[in-house]
Amino acid sequence: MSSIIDLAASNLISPIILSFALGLLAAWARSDLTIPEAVAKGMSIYLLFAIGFKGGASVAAHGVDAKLLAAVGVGIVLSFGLPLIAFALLNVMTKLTKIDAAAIAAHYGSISIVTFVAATSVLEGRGIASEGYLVAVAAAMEAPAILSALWLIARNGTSAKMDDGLIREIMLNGSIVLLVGAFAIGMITGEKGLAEIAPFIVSPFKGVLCLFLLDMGLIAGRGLRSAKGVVTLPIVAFGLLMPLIGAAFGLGAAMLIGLSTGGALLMMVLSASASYIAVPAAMRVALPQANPAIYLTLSLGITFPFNLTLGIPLYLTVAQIVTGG
Amino acid sequence: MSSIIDLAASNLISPIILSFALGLLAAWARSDLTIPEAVAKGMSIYLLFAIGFKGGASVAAHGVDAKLLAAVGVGIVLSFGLPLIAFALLNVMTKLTKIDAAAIAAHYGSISIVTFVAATSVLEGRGIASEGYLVAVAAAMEAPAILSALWLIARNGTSAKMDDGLIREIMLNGSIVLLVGAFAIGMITGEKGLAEIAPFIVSPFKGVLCLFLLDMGLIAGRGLRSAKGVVTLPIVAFGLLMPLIGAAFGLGAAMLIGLSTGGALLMMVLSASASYIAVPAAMRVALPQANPAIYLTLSLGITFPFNLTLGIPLYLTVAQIVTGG
Amino acid sequence: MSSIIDLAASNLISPIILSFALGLLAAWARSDLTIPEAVAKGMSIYLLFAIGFKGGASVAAHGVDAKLLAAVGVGIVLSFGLPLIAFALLNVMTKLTKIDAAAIAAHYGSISIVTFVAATSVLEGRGIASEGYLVAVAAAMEAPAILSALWLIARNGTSAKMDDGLIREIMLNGSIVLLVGAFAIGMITGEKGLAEIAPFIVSPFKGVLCLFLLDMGLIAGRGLRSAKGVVTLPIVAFGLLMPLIGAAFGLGAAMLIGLSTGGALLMMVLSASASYIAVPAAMRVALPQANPAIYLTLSLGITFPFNLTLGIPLYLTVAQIVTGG
Amino acid sequence: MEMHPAKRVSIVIEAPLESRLTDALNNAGVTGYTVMPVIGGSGRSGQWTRDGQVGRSGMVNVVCLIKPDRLDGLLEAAFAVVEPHIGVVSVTDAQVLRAERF
Amino acid sequence: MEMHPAKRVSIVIEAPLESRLTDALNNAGVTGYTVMPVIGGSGRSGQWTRDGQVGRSGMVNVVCLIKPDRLDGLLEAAFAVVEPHIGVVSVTDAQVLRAERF
Amino acid sequence: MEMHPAKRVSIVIEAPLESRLTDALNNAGVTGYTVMPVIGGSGRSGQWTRDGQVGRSGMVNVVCLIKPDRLDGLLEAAFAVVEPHIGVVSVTDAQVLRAERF
Ligand SMILES: Nc1ncnc2c1ncn2[C@@H]1O[C@H](COP(=O)(O)O)[C@@H](O)[C@H]1O
Ligand SMILES: Nc1ncnc2c1ncn2[C@@H]1O[C@H](COP(=O)(O)O)[C@@H](O)[C@H]1O
Ligand SMILES: Nc1ncnc2c1ncn2[C@@H]1O[C@H](COP(=O)(O)O)[C@@H](O)[C@H]1O
Ligand code: NA
Ligand code: NA
Ligand code: NA
Repeated sequence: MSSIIDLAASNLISPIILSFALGLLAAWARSDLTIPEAVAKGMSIYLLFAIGFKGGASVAAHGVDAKLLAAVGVGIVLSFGLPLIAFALLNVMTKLTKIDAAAIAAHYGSISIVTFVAATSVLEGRGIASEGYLVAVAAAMEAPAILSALWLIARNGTSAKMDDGLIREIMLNGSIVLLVGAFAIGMITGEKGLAEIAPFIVSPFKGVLCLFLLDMGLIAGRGLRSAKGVVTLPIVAFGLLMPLIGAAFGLGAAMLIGLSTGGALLMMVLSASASYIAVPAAMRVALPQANPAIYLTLSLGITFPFNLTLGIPLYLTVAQIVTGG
Repeated sequence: MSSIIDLAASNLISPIILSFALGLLAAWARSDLTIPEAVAKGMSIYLLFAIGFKGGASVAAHGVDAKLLAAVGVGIVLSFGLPLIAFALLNVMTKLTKIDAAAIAAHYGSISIVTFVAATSVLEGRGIASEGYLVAVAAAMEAPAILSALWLIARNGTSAKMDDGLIREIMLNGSIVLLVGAFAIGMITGEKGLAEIAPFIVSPFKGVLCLFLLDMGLIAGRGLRSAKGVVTLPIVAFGLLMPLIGAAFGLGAAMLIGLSTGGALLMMVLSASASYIAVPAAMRVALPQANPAIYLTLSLGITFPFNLTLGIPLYLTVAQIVTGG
Repeated sequence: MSSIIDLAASNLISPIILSFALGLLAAWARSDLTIPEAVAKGMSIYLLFAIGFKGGASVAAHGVDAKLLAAVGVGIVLSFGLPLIAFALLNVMTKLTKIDAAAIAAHYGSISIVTFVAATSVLEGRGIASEGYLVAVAAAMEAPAILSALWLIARNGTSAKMDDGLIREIMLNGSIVLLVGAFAIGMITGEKGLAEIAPFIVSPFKGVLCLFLLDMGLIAGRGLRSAKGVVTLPIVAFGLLMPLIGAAFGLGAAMLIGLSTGGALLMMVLSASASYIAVPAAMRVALPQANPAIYLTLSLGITFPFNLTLGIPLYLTVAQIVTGG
Repeated sequence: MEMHPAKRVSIVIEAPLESRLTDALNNAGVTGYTVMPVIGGSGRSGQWTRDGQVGRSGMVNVVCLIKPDRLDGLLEAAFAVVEPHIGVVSVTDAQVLRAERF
Repeated sequence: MEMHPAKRVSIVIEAPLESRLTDALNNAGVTGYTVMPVIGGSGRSGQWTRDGQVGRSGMVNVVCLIKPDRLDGLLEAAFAVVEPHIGVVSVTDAQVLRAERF
Repeated sequence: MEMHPAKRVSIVIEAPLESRLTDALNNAGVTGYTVMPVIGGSGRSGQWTRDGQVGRSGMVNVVCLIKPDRLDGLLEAAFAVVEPHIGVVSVTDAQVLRAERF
């Protein structure tokens, strides 16, 4: 127990977490600090490219593991399955409409790449290895949850606005394409390619992550402030409970395919985290009646900070105990 | 004397100064070279975060000096006091209205963080140490000058548009929040935190500063070109004299609290430099009748280049003589 | 022959080329991946500044070569001359109007700085030296081609919209000013200046180039898709033949002034590549009747990828044989 | 100069729907449109601003100049896209040069 | 489709005053507005452009669609903010869909 | 509040021509204009979008409020610049506050 607290404490005083806290604080104090939209998008492109490339280069270095396919398959199953659990939970715990519940559920089956990145840098800081191909699993888990949520809606009698355009948009979403593409480039060019561009994608990575999390803190903080009336206590409780349930399933999946300690942590984080980029955009098209203030606040204002601060240390401790790492 | 000239010459042929000169030249030749607004804002966020963090980490490394509070206090007094001197001087030297004079005075009590950064990198280049907490002094000096100027206006019978919103905006201005926040993060995470993100905030710092100064040169140059009619010779004289007066007060303050040679230079630079971000925006709200062409041209087109090229070497020589450093 | 194939293959699996391919693919699959305009412009400013500065510093290190002036002179002649050849070729090979032909011709006399940069990094990867002043030649070759094309139009009886404003805009184009300015700064501050900002302009350079080429791939891919009807087979053939002709002339020029193997490659690349920034903008002003879909698709969608993938290895092999390097 | 009457239709809509809207406009026989950025706003669904966006998609303003007799067709096509979503449609009388283009 | 008459008010104002203006509009009972970016302009106070801004705050364009009978209230509220500042206010007749929103 | 009739002229034109257009407007005695960004569009010369631009120059929207009796002069000046280029000119009736400015 004390090791969790130690871990959480040392996690909390990292520049990354403190940058997020600074953003929250600045938003709460209504400072006019903002990061231009183009710069925020530029940083997220950088992070996706770097994390994808490094994952691919690591796969190239360690050989294509037989587990890669298993992990991707399990990830897809989780992404389809977790929304069903989230939906059931929301119906029990809250008074939200079916449509709002389904929209939220989609977010929890999908993933937050920044939470994944933060977990990776905790692992690096502790010198714990992990499977490079989990980046591919992350990409594979982005989209299925959306289809799952739309199916829930259809089953409940309301029709969502599904069309071919939407499916293509979801599957070829910019962030999926960039992550998978950079992963492929990393795999093809391997360690040699990585060495060429490491001064760009490795050395300054953590610093960029700080500024990006500052921006996320600003947005989460502003969202929380303006969503006060909308997000009730039971909804908040869901936002703290669901990541734990997701992490448990992620851990089970990791054991099933025999991932390392680091890999188990990342699988837990993928399952525990909620999307705040791809899914919200898809929901605005497919489920326009769902209230974006609820799902964005939950995913970005509750679950994201929870995972970032307490979740990751907790999951790591559990993963270490269970995998004996 | 020859040492000042040497210093000035070696200062003038640094990439930083030459980048500024390139911007001035390009603007003067009416080239269409521009840096997108979002990129310029992104660079200024980077510079503030980096300078704040490094200051905080340096304080963490050297222990919280008893002089920290004294320096902040003296900085606040200077920021309140220098506008009174500037205002008196402008009334004697120029024919500007009270409102224009007060608006200009506010700029000279506040500070230019880029001038501060340029002075820091001159110190680094010469291996001269300075107190890390001067970053906090810089933040503390941004706002008081604005209140001082508004008081001058009220005393002169014109009423400025002061409201609670404005005071909050001034104090929680994005650049103050970022500078203070990054300073706090640097203090909390210390040398360890700095080591983690040094490849982002330390190594490429000077290069980013070059591009930022290129942009400042472009803006200063375009401003000078379009302000030809407005800025008379006595106004220009003020823009060259006032930094010298400010620097003298800064030196006095530094001696009073016993700063090192490097610290004395930075205190002189803070006092000598004029704001071109926080104060202009506040003036547009509080003193809309004041002419922005005058105060922006003075601060960005006259005083900033003067400090950057001749001021810093001059102040450093004086600081070395007086502190015996 | 097999060495060309080896070289081409090893060139093709570099992160730079694969990033371009990823962009093409994403555009072809109609992914919504985009790089914000401000970020793309920011990266191009970075690349121009870095390449200019490094060229200047290299000239400072090796002394100002007597050949510098000769090379610049020859570059200007090539930039004036190549459009005449391109124009004649287009009239023979295609059914384009004189105006479209002249507009395309202007692009081929001018240069693509990213192709130049890519060639530089191939040279670096192989440890082959080149003359730093070729950056100045690149800058000198940007504009003359435009005048050449306008002369062609005037001779053919149509009047182009030429005015003093346009000539100044062309000569003081942002990218020329930045390239020449950074070159000058590099020359003045030399190796010492380079050392100061190398962590910004040298180490991360290749990584930035990857993201920039990703963007170029996206734009080229989208252009190709929407230009299907406009760009006929003979036009495509021109887009593949003209770079070979240009490269031949470039090689001749390099031999004439006695450039090194690396220098010869760069001279070939400058002659073989086609502009896609300065010239298109000038054409919209001077030859508004010319169809931008044709010249942009040719330059960005045909010639640029050809040079990037097959051209550079081919030219390098030829340069090595001819110069005995 | 000779001017021709036209209608200027302005549609403020969420960015993820932009391509659906412009497809609908094209299908309704519109010959052109201009897309302009929006940096913030307020309405029944609350206040928002574009700065530092992650996860919020923002809005765009699609402006379309058309011959008056085509207005109804355009509005019906646009409304089918906009109706279930947040967003605002307004129409202004205008005059255009070069009528042959519309 | 059924359209309802409305007024389209466009206010070009310095960016630091945006929140003061929108607060005033909200207090005047406006139900919504859209903020659009401005990249440059020219007027009695000279010419300016937004590129590479440091220290110059730029302007924004706040656009508001309202029921015609609310125009006077809105203009008075807006004018109180705009009056001492540089900026331009213009009003156009418009038609809107979904009148219940305004 | 007292309003004064005015014309609102909106000119969508390629960015490289912006300064030529605003020079022409100034020469035609215009007292001010506002430049607004355009992020994409479609017309006879095809569809385009501003994102990730390299080599494509994009368009801008120059908006000008003027006294009605100056409309013809302005349109002639603008048309001379716009005519050989792609772009669209539209005019709307408007009302302005502070007429002394126009
Ligand atoms: N009365 C209005 N005038 C101008 N824009 C509006 C108005 N109402 C709504 N909008 C815009 O439409 C968006 C969505 O409005 P709503 O659907 O009411 O939430 C807002 O964020 C504004 O950008
Ligand atoms: N006649 C006009 N038409 C359109 N915009 C104008 C006009 N006059 C002024 N503006 C805009 O309002 C800003 C301030 O104008 P002014 O208060 O006259 O300096 C200018 O920078 C323009 O963006
Ligand atoms: N009917 C229209 N309504 C609004 N904007 C238009 C229209 N037609 C053209 N445009 C704009 O003007 C640009 C050039 O049009 P064009 O000259 O027809 O290619 C387009 O890209 C649009 O931004
Ligand atoms: Na998840
Ligand atoms: Na000062
Ligand atoms: Na060429």
